[in-house]
Amino acid sequence: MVVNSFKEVKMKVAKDSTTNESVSSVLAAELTLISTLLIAAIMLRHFNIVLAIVVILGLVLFFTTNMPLMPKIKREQDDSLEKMVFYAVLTLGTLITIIYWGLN
Amino acid sequence: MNELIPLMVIIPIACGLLLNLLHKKDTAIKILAIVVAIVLPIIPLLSNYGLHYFGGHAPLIENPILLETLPSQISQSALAIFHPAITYSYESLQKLFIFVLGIVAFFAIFTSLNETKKVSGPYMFLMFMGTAAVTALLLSNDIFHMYIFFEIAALCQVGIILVSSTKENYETALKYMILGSIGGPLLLLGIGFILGAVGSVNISDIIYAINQNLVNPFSQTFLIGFGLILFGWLYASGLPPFHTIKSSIYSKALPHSAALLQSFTVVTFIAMGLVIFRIFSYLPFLKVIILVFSLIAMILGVTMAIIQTDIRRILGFLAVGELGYIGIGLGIGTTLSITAGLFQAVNEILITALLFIGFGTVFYLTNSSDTKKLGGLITQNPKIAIMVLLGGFAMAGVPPFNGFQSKLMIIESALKAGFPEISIIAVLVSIVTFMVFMKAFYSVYLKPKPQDLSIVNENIPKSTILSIAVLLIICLIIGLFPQLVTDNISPFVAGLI
Amino acid sequence: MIDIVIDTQLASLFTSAAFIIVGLFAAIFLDNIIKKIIGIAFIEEGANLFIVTLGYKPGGIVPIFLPGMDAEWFALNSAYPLPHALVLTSIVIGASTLAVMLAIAIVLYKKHGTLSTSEILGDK
Amino acid sequence: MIEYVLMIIAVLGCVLALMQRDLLKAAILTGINGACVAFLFQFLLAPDVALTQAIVGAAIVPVFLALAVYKTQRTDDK
Repeated sequence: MVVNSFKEVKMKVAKDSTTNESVSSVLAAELTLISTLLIAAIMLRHFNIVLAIVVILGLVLFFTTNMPLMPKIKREQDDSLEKMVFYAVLTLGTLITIIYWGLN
Repeated sequence: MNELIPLMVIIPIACGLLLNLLHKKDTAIKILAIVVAIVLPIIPLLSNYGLHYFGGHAPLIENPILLETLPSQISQSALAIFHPAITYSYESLQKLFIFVLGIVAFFAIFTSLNETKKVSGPYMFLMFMGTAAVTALLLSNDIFHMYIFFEIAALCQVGIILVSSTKENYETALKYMILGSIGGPLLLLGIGFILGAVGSVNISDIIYAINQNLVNPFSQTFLIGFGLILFGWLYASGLPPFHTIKSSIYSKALPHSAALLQSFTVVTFIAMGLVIFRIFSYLPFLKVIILVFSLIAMILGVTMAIIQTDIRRILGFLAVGELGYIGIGLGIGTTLSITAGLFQAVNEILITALLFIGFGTVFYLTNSSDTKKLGGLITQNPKIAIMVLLGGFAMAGVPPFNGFQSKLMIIESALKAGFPEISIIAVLVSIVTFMVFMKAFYSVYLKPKPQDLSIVNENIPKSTILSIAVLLIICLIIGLFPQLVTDNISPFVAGLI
Repeated sequence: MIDIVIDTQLASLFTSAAFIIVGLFAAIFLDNIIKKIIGIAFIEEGANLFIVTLGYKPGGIVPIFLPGMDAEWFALNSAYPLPHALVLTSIVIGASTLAVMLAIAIVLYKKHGTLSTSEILGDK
Repeated sequence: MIEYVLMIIAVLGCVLALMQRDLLKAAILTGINGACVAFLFQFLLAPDVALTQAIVGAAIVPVFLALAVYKTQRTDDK
């Protein structure tokens, strides 16, 4: 399944720019993202071990089903003002909500 | 010589205003700029540690004669201890950072004077003004004063982008200003909440009020204030969700001003981060929040850097990713880790400045920074290529450079604090950083030269080569003798916890 | 039922909240650059109003110490002057930020011929 | 009593300013809003801030906005 999705990435990237370099960089980015996020999820064990296991399993499931993640992330992180403002306001809302109601 | 403390801010501001007046007198501007740029790193070395009260208004308790004439509800209460004036506090940490900032400012101004054909007064003004603003951020012991200079620094950064005539700089500047106008007033609002709870904006007073239980630090006023100030900090330092705009700002500025801009960002990150840490360290979830944002910054910064094709953008994202290391140092929150984080901040200012100036020579030579269009430049200038390669080694953490020492300290402190996962991520991210750097290096210097690549400027100015070499030597010295830096940091950190 | 007496201070806090909310709405959702900038000016005004309101004292006097006043009475009755001093600075900063943004907007209008943010500041 | 009226006018002014299709009207309404806030500062016992706000909020900001509108276009075409 994972290998298949790598092939898919290769196909997708190969369409717009036909250099080996960009294919390999997207793959490397994908691997880095997945491995770092999984390792970061292990850190939840300091709060609650069950939560950590559930989150890791959820992440694995999420990664295997939506495998070519990097193109999506790149699309979300582009330079248009609307997306930047959207993420800024989303972060502000989450921060205030968590700090005000969550941890009291 | 305590009088020198305000001069660290006043001299660059005065020089900037003077340079603006000397419009079109090129040699005068050049000489004045170089002289003041040399003076900038020297003042912090000469000045003594201490506090400076503006207008001489010391706390009432230090003036018993005045205290007697006041009503008893003032002289008996905490008001007698509170600071009535804007206070600058100058310690070993401020000395170190102002010195490093001065060095980077000197090399940025030095190279820009030699690379740009027309010396522009306003450009020099913005550079000096930004340096002054960031210095004031470091020195100030007052959250409102910090907000003012934070806004001035933001305006200077926008100005620097506007002056460097690159493609689409106006669009990026307007985006940054709109985001900043959402972040800035919210920071002001957070300061208002803290002011409403404590009645003072001086940081020592706020900490005193919290420690003496004069206010309830878990009240919702304080929590909202904390959230808004934290949001302002995220905007100021370019942590996610502001990493895209920050990296695009670096890529739209001219390379030497990008070197200065990133040092502004790092210093702002440190100054405001330490203030947040000092005031709110009683909150149990503060460290978790800082850790989460730094980890996201590291992961997103490095993964986005891999898939870019513009070298300046790659460096911009890498610079954001490296900020995550400093954040991790703050977030773990032990003495060793904070020392390591601040050490990493010093190293990052120097190394990223080196890389921006070094890769900037490519932009200077060919007027292009797209990796697809570049190649084979090692024959043009092998000396710079080797020095940039060594700079990349320093960034990735290869011994004997300084990046190795600070990253080792961060990994060690994470292991000691019981977070082995963080150290694994740190190692992984630094390996990927190295890979990204080598990819950029290969496609700029090593791969065969494309046919349509035209060289605009034949020779790189000697001053640029000199700046890169000196920065590299400083990196090497700090790498070999890390005590030079850590000895300045550790007394401050010991006072912090 | 809780009785909430809407006095001047509370009402003016609500006003500043309304400014900030309207301003944030404009800065996020409106498409025209000039209107976005007007919204940003409103956010700044709301923050200033909030801070000045903190120093208000119901039934107090203006914090100017005139000769002949009793110091103790003055300390009990005057409004808190520190927020006023802070707001003076931040009003000026707000105005200068606004001026720079308007200048950039004019340059961008000359380049693109439109004031729509989605066309000027979208991804390219 | 008059301060409550001023608050209502200020909030209405800022909503109305954002609803205008004519940007010049929006600029003038911003000025009304700024003047109301200046009066409010006076009622909140801050005459020094009120003076600054009266100059900046009621005169300088609307003039800047009007200049920007004059240099660009007058209508907000959706």
